[in-house]
Amino acid sequence: MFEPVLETRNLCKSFGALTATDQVSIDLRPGEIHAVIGPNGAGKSTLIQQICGGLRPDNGQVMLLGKDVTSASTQARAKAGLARTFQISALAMEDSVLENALLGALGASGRPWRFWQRASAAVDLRDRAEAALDRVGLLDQGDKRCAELSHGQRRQLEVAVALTLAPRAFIMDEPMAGLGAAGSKQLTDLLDGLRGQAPILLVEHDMDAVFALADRITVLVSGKVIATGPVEDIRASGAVREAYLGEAA
Amino acid sequence: MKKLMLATAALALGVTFASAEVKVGMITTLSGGGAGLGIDVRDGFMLAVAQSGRDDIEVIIEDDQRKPDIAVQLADKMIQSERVDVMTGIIFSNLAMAVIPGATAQGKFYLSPNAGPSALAGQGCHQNYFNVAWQNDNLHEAAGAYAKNAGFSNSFILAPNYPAGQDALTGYKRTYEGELAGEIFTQLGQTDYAAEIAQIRASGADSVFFFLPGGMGISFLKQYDDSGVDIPVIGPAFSFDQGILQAVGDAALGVVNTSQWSKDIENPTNAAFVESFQAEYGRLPSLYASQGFDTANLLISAMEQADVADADAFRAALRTADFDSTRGDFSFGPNHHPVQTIYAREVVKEGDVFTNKIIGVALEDHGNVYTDQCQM
Amino acid sequence: MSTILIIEQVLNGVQFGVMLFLMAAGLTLIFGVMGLINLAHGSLYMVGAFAAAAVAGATGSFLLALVAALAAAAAAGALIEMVVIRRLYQAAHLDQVLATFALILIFTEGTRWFFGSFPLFLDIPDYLSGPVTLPGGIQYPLYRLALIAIGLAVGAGLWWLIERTRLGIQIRAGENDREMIAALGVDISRLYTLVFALGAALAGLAGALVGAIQSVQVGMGEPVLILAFVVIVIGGIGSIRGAFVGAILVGLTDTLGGIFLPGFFGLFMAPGAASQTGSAIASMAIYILMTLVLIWRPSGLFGARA
Amino acid sequence: MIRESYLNWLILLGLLAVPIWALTADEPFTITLATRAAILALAAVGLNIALGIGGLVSFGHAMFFGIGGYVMGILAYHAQSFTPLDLGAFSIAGTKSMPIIWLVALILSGLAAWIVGLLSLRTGGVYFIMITLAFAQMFFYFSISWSTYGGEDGLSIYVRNGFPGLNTLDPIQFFGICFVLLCLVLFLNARLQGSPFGLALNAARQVPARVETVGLDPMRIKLLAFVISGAITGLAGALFADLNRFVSPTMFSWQMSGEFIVLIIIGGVGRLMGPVVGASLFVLLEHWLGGLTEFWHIYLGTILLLIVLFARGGLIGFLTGKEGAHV
Repeated sequence: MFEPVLETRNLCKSFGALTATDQVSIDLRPGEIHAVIGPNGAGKSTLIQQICGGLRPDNGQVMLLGKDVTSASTQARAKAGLARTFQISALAMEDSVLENALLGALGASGRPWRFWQRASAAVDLRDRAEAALDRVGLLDQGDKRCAELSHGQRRQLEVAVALTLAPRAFIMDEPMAGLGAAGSKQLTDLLDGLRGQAPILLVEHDMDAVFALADRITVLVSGKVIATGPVEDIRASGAVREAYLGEAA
Repeated sequence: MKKLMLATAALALGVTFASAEVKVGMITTLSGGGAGLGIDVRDGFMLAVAQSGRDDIEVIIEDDQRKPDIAVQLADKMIQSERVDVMTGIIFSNLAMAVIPGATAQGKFYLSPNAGPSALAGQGCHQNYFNVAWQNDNLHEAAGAYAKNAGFSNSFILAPNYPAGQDALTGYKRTYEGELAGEIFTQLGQTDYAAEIAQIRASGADSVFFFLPGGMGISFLKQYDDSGVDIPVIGPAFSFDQGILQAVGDAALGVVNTSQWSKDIENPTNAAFVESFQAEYGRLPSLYASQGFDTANLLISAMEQADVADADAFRAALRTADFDSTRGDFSFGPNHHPVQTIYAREVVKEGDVFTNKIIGVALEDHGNVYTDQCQM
Repeated sequence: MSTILIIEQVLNGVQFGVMLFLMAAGLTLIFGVMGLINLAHGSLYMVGAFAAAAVAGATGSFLLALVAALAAAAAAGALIEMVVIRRLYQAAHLDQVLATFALILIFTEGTRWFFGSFPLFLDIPDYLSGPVTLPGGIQYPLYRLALIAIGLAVGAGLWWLIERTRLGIQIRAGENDREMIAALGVDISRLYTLVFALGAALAGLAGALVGAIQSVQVGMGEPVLILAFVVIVIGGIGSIRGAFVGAILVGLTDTLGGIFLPGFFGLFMAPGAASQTGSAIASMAIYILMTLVLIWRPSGLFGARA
Repeated sequence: MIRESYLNWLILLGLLAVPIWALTADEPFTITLATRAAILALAAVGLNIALGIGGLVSFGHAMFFGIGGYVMGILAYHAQSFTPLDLGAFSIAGTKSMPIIWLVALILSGLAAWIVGLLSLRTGGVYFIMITLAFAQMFFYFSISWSTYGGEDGLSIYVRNGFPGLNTLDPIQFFGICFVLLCLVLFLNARLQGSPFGLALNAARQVPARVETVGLDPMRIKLLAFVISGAITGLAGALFADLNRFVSPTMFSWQMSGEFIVLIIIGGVGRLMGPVVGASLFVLLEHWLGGLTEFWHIYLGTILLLIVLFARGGLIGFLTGKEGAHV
């Protein structure tokens, strides 16, 4: 039995009368891709926010590498090894592709107070950024402004920035959103190769990608975990079909 | 900027000029809120220059926008580029403080047609600096003296919280000898005085002294009039000059104010000034116009006695103040500030126009208290 | 300090606040609906006051003067909206700031060019002049009571307009979602012109009402503009209710601060120095208030967006 | 269309050429005007670091400008009156030495920026604009009633402060000092913009959420930028006071803050040379239009309007054919 890399314990969060997450306990184990699925409004975004530090849970805990990070800031969690990608690309659109990757490398280096050196000439940053870009296949696009990238390339850059952090766990918020079949396929292959580097908590609507990638699946409906387990079990579960897959089909 | 050279005025009179011998740099406020004062000083000054018929005065006029940094910059320009001999025109004390020390230190003469901050009358006095209007405290001292003579013994006094305001209250208290029912510093630029008026009402004062120049005074008087408080009000002439009175209206009627000039001072110079100013500009002259007029005449009188290139002789000529002032008797004290009579006036209505009428003398041949601190 | 005096000062504070509300309501409405930072709002206040003074001078009627103020300010507002502002909705906030700053310059000097450099006369009508005696023996100027009443009436009218009318629905929709009201078939550019003119008319009304007890002069709008911004920031930008609460708060703070702070410092300082220090702090009071509010609630008392 | 880097050099050379021409043509006042432009540009360069790169629209930078001005005024006042500056526990002598005044101005205005930034950065958007304005207004009203140092009348320094080896009263030498400082700060700004810190700051303006998730604190980054920005504007304030040999509360006024913003927008937000172009043009217009008519503000206003409406991205954006330094 492996110690989970990331674990939530009974996370509760409500906004007024609306309960967004209700006693959510999930874990992420080394080497796996753990997909979280559920209909719109199931609480997936709220869950990610609580894991990454954007929202403070009303109750419950977030454990990262065995440490309680429930009240840690977003930056502290990032430093502790959590890397997240955004559902809507959060990239510095005016900057170049390389600069976006350099930003990640800068965060990883932990030394942002450098005022004199050129960022692109800082060897430590550049190596790390280029390695990440290479990994996602954007190395040759380094000088392009981010705003000029295609949608698919932006999704790849999101992953590249996360990679520069050399994280202990990835949190990916609908990385396939808005991608066509070809783009989905390409990104699926990329993510498939990442699990060896660090486990991925994957929130995703694209069921093809989920079933292609996930080792385990958790189904979230109305803030509650209604099922969790290996892919086959979920696929077979009547409750899930009824609550979710039936509805989606 | 505004090269309103004499040429403009002169061409109208059909006179042609040889080369100018005295170059005057006038920095005054011609745009924005305080523009009315600067325009009056300018018009009074230019009227005197035109009437003298002299062809050897060139006046360069610039607008300081009431900003100290602009005024300093213009002064630099006048001194460095235009190479003026004499400077004049500044209305506001804070601008005067910014410009005058530097100008006199560079050997220029400065004739102040309005501002007379105490620092320049005392320790900061300079042999090349002459004030042709008043030391800032003068009219307030006169108000205090008037209050004392009128038998007031419990005054409520107020002024904005800035140096000229603080000087005003100090000046009033210097000559007034009674009790104070209250002493308030308002905000500079304040427009609503309801709170202060309520305090006045509650204070049991027998008189109110206020120094609130410009729009502040208009607001105060209108609100005071409307409040139903009928304690007599005294103020310096600044809130009762010809430009402002029409905007105050009935609210100012009967208010006593102190001034070294009034259009009904009886002497030939003044009568001619009032008439010609009205003919030239189509409005009654104000206190500021008279000061501008006197400043120009002082300059002209000195030019008749000495060459501006000979600074010592020119200075001596200025010091004699040998000109006919619109105020009647006029001379300079040892610190080059006026020694003059200050009158108490009352606001009256002549036909449709609000104006002032002299009701008595507040201080006779009055100088200022800073002479001892001045070492030239 | 007597109770009567304190009550009188509270009335003064409320009256000041109510006038600020007229300014602030237009400003916050324009920001809420169009997302525009309108620095030229103070100029519309000035336009109202000058129009009122001119018409009162010509006709002698204060009511006509008020109508003229409303009309002139609304017309000026509609004009600048159609000529300048309309081109700037898509632009960055900073461009709007520069453009409306330029409008201040044009309006200020234009007014001086047209009306001259000397203040204009505008007086309280006879039927509203003089003090009245309130219960408890408080003597208070009738005109100021009228100002409070007019301000409250306008506030109520605004509430009715926004909560109860078709136009109000459109305005509220516009605050939330520009695209949506366009999709609903509302003529957006007409709505914007209308809202802008409405805000301008309120500013013009305030200018005329206040002009009667203050001085009608060039540049009178800028100090009020800054105060109005303080008000809407305290209240939360875009919120009419916030503007009202903010205006009253600022009015009371300013008035009561000016009264009590010198007295407070008088407890342990010489009278002259106390008065000076007290009034120095009093002049900073509303800014201190605003800072405290923003530190406590970064988007104002009733602000939705940060 | 011109490449921005060429244009930048051209602008700098232009600003240098004017006073040199004026020197040969014996037009000392033109040198003073150029000095004024250089100092205003310096102040706006300071603001541009916060506003242009960091997206922090400060409507209160006059606060730092004024602090720099009063540092100069107070130190020089005590030096010229030979009275020590009493700070309660200890007292220090005044000074007429520019480098010391600059250092104190940098430190104090930076410190003020740190405190103000700490409190203001909790807010955003229009609230940030207004809270910075509020702080500046506090300084403004305080300085008006602070009678020790002249209150509203301000404080006159009779002789310009000294710089070792130079005659600062000579207009061209004083211009030289200001120009060199401007170039130094521009160079620093250029380095900063390309540095790792600049990268982080630039990103903190565009996507603060991203900056957080890579483990950096956008608040601290913005705060530091605000401090650097305030310190530079403070330095400009000390120079401006020395140019005029005078300080007054107007240096704290909101119109001053507004003017800095206007300078930046005229030139182009976030452009390295935007403030220089803006300040030069502004001083030029002020001088030239003022000579034409008493009502020159109308024309100035109209020109500014035309710039906003037809030269998006400021003059540099217009000349280089690129609308935004960003976007």
